Amino acid sequence: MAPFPLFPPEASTMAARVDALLFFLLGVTAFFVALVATLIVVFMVRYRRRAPDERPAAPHGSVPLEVGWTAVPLAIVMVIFFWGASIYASLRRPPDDALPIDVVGKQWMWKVQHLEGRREIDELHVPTGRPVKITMTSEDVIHGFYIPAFRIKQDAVPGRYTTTWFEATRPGTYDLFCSAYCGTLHSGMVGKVVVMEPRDYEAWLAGGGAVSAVDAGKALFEANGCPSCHRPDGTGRGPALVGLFGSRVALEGGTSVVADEGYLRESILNPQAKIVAGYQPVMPTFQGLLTEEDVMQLIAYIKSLAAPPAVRTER
Amino acid sequence: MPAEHVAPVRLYLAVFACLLGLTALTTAIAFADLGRLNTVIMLAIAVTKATLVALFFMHLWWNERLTRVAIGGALAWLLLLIGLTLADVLTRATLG
Amino acid sequence: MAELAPTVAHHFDDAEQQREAATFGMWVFLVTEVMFFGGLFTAYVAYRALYPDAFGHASNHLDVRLGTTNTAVLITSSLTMALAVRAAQVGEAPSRIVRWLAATMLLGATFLGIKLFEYGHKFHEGLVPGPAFTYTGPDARQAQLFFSLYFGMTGLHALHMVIGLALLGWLARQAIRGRFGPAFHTPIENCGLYWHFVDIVWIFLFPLLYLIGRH
Amino acid sequence: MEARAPAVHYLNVDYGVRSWLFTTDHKRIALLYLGTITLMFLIGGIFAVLIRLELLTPAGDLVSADTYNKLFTMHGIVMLFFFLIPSIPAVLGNFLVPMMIGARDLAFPRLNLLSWYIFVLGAAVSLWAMLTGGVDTGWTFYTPYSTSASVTKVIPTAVGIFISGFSSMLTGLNFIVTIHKMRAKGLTWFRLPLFIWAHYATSIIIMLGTPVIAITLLLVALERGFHLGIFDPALGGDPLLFQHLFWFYSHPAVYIMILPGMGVVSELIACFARRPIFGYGFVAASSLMIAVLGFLVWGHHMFTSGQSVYTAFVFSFLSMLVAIPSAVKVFNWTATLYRGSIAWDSPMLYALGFIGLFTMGGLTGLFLACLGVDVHVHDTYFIVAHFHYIMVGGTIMAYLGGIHFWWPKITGRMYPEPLAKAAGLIVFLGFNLTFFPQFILGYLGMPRRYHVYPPEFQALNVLSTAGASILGVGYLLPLCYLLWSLRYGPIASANPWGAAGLEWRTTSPPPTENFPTPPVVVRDAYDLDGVAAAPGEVAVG
Ligand code: HEA
Ligand code: HEA
Ligand code: HEC
Ligand code: CUA
Ligand SMILES: [Cu+2]
Repeated sequence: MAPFPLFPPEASTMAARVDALLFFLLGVTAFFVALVATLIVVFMVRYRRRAPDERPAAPHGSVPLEVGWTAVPLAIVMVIFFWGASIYASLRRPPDDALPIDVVGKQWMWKVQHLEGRREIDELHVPTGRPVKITMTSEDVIHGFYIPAFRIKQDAVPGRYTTTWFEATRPGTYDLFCSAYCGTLHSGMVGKVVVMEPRDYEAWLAGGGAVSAVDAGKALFEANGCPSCHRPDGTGRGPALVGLFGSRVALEGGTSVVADEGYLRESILNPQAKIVAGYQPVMPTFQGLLTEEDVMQLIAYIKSLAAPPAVRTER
Repeated sequence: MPAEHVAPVRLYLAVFACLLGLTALTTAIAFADLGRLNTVIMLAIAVTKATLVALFFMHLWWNERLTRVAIGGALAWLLLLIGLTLADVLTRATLG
Repeated sequence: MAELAPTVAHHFDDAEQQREAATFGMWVFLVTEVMFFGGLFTAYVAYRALYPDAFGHASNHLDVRLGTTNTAVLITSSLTMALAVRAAQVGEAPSRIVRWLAATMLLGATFLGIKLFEYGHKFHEGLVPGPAFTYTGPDARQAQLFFSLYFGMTGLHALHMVIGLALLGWLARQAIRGRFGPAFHTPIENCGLYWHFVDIVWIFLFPLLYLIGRH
Repeated sequence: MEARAPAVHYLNVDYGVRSWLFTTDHKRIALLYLGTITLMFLIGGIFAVLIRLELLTPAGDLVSADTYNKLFTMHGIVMLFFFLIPSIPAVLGNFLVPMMIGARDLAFPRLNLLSWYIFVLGAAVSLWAMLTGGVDTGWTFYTPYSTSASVTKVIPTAVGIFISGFSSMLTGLNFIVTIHKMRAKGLTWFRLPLFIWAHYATSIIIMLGTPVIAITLLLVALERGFHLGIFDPALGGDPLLFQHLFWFYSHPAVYIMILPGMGVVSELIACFARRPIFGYGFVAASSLMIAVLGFLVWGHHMFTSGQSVYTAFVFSFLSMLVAIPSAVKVFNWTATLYRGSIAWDSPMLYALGFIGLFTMGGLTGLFLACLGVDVHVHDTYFIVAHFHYIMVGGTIMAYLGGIHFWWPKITGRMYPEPLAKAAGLIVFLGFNLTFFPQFILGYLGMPRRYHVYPPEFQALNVLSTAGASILGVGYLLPLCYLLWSLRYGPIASANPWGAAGLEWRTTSPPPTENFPTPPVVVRDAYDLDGVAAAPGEVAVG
C-alpha cells in the first residue's frame, strides 16, 4: 500500500492562511464536542435513575443561561465569518501583476494556454514566487479546477469566464483535480501541477517553440476579418480596440462598463448585448465560428494592444 | 372565525369595473414611452389588481388573520427568492 | 383540495371546525402554488435583468390585443365565479348556481381558445424554441430564452386553467344535484379560490410578457 | 403486573389487504409509509454498499465508471427523496401528530392516504428509471450536465421526484391545518410537545420550499425533452440560476430532514430524564428560527461556482447565524439532563448518540459555511462526511430512537432491550469508523463522486469501507428483532416508559379514534403530574 499522508502539502501562499483557520475551527469543534460529550456522560452517570419512581424537580429555565449560550457561539461564529471572508476576499481578487494563464475545461481534460505560447493538456507548469491568475471557461458542462496543495478551487462554467489565482511557494508536483461532477470520466479529469523555480520555468516556457497566445490571437484576428471594421486608428465601422482592455467603455443607453475579459468575450460572441456608444449594432456574432480557446487567444491579442495614455483618456 | 361574510353584488361589480379599467390603463401606458417608469407603473397596476381580486373575490378582507399571514408569508418568501437570486445575477460582473 | 363531506366527518368536532379547516387548508395550498409559479418568475426576472433589450424586442412579437382581450375574459370569469359562490352562500336555486358556473367555464374555455390560437400563430412564425426556432432578430439566442419562458409560464398557467375547468365541471354536477346551499358550499368556495388565484397569476403574466419593453 | 392488550385497537378492527389500502386512519397510513421507506432504505443501502466496495481499491475494478456514477446518484436520490425526507414526518409524525394534540385524525384523512399513493407512484417511477438504465447526474441534477450531456434516464427520475414532492406537500398541509385547527381543549400553543413544534416548523419549510424544487425539476425535464432553453448557456442561459433554484429548496430541505429528528430527541430526553425540557420556549422558538433562517443561506453551496462575491459574503454570514438555534437546542438538551433522573433505556442511548454526532456534523458545517475553508473542501469527501454525520449520525439515530420509543405504542409489543442497546452501540461505532476518515480524506483533497482515486488515499478508504460493513450489521439488527417482536415480544402496557405525552394516555395500540373520550389538557408538556409514578398504567386525570 502506498504511503498515506494525513495532511495535504502546503504549496501556496494561501495554504498556510487556510490551514491556520482550519486549526482554529478544529479547536472550536474539539472544544464543543468534548464539552457536550463530557457533560452528557457525567450527567448520565451522576444522575442515573436509582429508583423506578424517582421524580426529579422540573427545571425552571434560566434566561441568563439562554442568552449566554446564544451569545458565546454567536461571537465565535462572527470570528469564523470574518476570518473566512478575509481569505475569500483575497482569493477572489487577483493581484494586478499576476501572470495570466488561460484554462479551458472540456469533458474530460484541462487545456492550458500560456500567454507566451506553450500549451499543455492536463499539466500546468508555473513558477514559484509569482502570482498566477487563471482565467477559465468550459466547452461543455461545469468542471471544477481544484489544486488541493494550493487550497484553491473554482468552477469553470460554460458561457462565461471565472477566475482564480495563486502564488506557488514550493517546487514540486501536485495534484490537479476536476472537482465538479462532469460525467463518465470525472474522476479521470486529473492532471499535475508542476511548480518550478522561476529560472526553470523560463527555460521550460522557451522550450515549446509554439506561437505565443498573442500571436495566435493576431492571426485569428486577421483570419476572421476583424480588421475590416476595427482599424487601429478608429476609422473603421467598429471602434479601435487599442487600449480597450481595462478601460471604461460608454455604452448606448447611457450606461458604461469596464472592459474586462468577460466583456471582451461577450463583445465577440454576443456583440448585440452591449453596444458601444456612437456605433451601429452591425458586428456579426462569432458564436459557433470560434472555439473557446480561439476566443481566449483573441482576447490575449486585444489585451496586448496597449495604448498610449492619451488614447485611453479619450475613450 | 367570524360568521361567513356574504358580499353585496354591487361590491363585486365595482371591483370588476376597477379591474377592467386598470387593464385598459396598463395597456395604454405600455404604448407611451416613460422610460423606466413604464415598468414600475405596470407592476404597480398588476399588484393593485391582484390585491383587489384577493381581498374581495377571494374574501381575504373578511377572512381570519391566519390566512392573510399565510399568503403574506408566501409573498415574502417569493420576494426573498427573487431578491437574493437577483442580487447575485446583478453583482456578478464586478467580481475580482 | 377540500374533503367533500356534506355531514361532519368523524374526526371533526362540528361543521364550523370542518369548514375552517377546509378554507385554511385551501389557502395553505395556494401558498405552495405561489412558490410553484415563483420559480418561473425568478427565472424571468433574472433574465429580464440580464437581457432587457433582447426581451423587449422579443415581447413585441406577442399580440397585445389578444393578450388584453384574454385579460378581460379572465377577469370577467373571476366575477362570474365570485357570483357563483355567492349564489350558493345565499341559498339561491341550484339552476342559478349552475348558470354562473357555466358562464365561468365558457369564459375559461374562451381564454384557452384564444391562447391556443396565439400558440398556433407563434408556431407558424417559428417562435417555438428548439430546432424549429427561426427568429432572426439581433439577439436571437436570448429571444429564445424569452420564448422558452413565455411558453413555460403561459403553458403552466393554461394547465392550471384546464384543471380548473375540470373542477368546475365537477362542481356543476354537484350543484345540479342540489348539494350546495348556505349550510354547505366548501367545495365551490375552494374551487373559487383556486380560480381566482389562476386569474391573479395571469394578471402578472400579462404585463410581464406582453407589455414591458413595448413601444 | 402483566400488561394486557386492548380487545379492539386500530390494528385489529379490520383485516385484509383492502382494509389497509383504503384506510384513512393516520396510524395505518403511518405503517404503510414505514414499510415503504424501510424498503427504500434497503435499496439505498445496497447502493451504498456497492459504492464502498468499489472504493476499497484506488482502481475502478468492481464496476465501470458509468455504473459508479449511477450508483452514487441513485444512492443519494433514494436516500434523500424517498427515505430521509419522509422518514420521521410521514411515519412518526403521521402516527403521533394527531395523538399528541388529542385529535381523532389529521384534518384531511383522504389527502393523507392520497399522499402515500403519490409517494409510491413517485418512487415507482424513479425506481423504474433506475432499473431500466439508471441516472448519473448526481442527486443535484446540475445543468447543463443534466439537460444536455447526460445520456441516462434523467426525465423519468426527475418526474418521479416531482411526483413525490406532492406527497410531502400534502403531508405538510395536513400537519399545518391539523395543528392550527384541531388541538384538544386546553392544549394551547405553549403546551404543545416539542415534537409538534418541530413538525410545524418542518411543514412550513415543506410548503414554501417543495414547490420550487418541483418547478425546477420540471424545467430540467422540459429543457431536456422539449428544448425549452431556460438554463442553456448556449442561449445565454445561466447554469447558476438552476443552482439557485435547486438550493432554495434543497438547503431548507436539510432542515426538513433534521428538525423532526430534533423533535423526537426532545421527547426522548424529556421522558428518560423525567423532566420537562430545559428552556422549553427557547427550544420551540429555535425550531421556527431554523425554518426561517434556513431559507436565507442556500448560496453557501455555491461559493466556488462563480457567484457574486458580495452574495457569497451574505450567504456565509447568514449560514453562521443559522447555527445558533441549533446550538441553543444542544445546550438546552444537555441542561435537561442535569439533575434529571436518567434511565439508560435504548431510545435514550440513541438520543444521546444523536446529540454527539449532530454536534460534530453541525460544527463541521461551520467549516463549510466559512468561505476561506469551503473553497478548499467544497466537493470533497469533507462534505460527504459532514452530511452523513448529520443525516446518518443525526437523523437516522433519532429515527431509530423514535421507532424504539413508540414501538410499544404502535405495535403493542416490547422489543428485546439488550439487542437494541447492542445495535445502538454497533451503529455508533460503525458509523464513526465509516465517516470520520472521510473528513481527513476531504481535507487531503479527495474529490467526491470519484470512481478512481490516487493510491495515497487508499488506507483511509479501506477504514471507511470496513466501518460501513459494521454499520450495515447495526442497521439490519433492529430490522430483525423488531420484526421478531411483532409476534414474540412481550405485550406492552399503555405507558411503558412513564412518559407524559397524550399519546401515552390511551391504550397500546390505540383504538381507531385514538382516545376513548376527547382529552382535555390542563398541564404543560412533559408535566408528569397525574401520570402514574411507576411506569405501566394508564394515568388517570
Ligand atoms: C440534515 C441535513 C443537514 C443539516 C442539518 C445541515 C446543517 C448545516 N450545514 Fe450542511 N449539508 C447537508 C446536510 C445538512 N447540513 C448536505 C446533504 C450537504 C451537501 C449537499 C451536496 O452538495 O450534495 C451539505 C452541505 C453544506 C454546505 C455546502 C458545502 C459545499 O458544498 O461546499 C455548507 C456550507 O455552508 C453547509 C453548512 C451547514 C451548516 C452551517 C449547518 C448548520 O445548520 C449546523 C448547525 C449545528 C451546529 C453548529 C451544531 C450544534 C452546536 C453546538 C453544539 C454549539 C457550538 C456552536 C457554535 C460554536 C456555533 N452544509
Ligand atoms: C439519508 C441519507 C443517506 C444515508 C442514510 C446514507 C448512508 C450511507 N452512505 Fe451516503 N450519500 C447520501 C445520503 C445518504 N447516505 C447523499 C445525499 C450522497 C451524495 C450523492 C451525490 O453525490 O449525488 C451520498 C454519498 C455517499 C458517498 C459518496 C459517493 C461519492 O461521492 O463518490 C459515500 C461513500 O462512501 C456514501 C456512503 C454511505 C454509507 C456507507 C452509508 C451507510 O450509512 C449505509 C448503511 C446501510 C446499509 C449498509 C444497508 C443495510 C442493508 C443491506 C446490507 C442490504 C441487505 C439487503 C437486503 C436484505 C435486501 N454515501
Ligand atoms: C462588420 C464589422 C465588424 C467586424 C467584422 C467585427 N467587428 Fe467588432 N465591432 C464592430 C462594431 C460596429 C462595434 C461597436 C458596436 C458594438 O459594441 O457592437 C464592435 C465592437 C467590438 C468590441 C467592443 C469594443 C469596445 O470598444 O468596447 C470588440 C472587443 C470587438 N468588436 C471585437 C471584434 C473581433 C475580435 C472581431 C473579429 C473576430 C470583430 N470585432 C469583427 C464591428 C465589427
Ligand atoms: Cu470535469 Cu469533473
Ligand atoms: Cu446547505
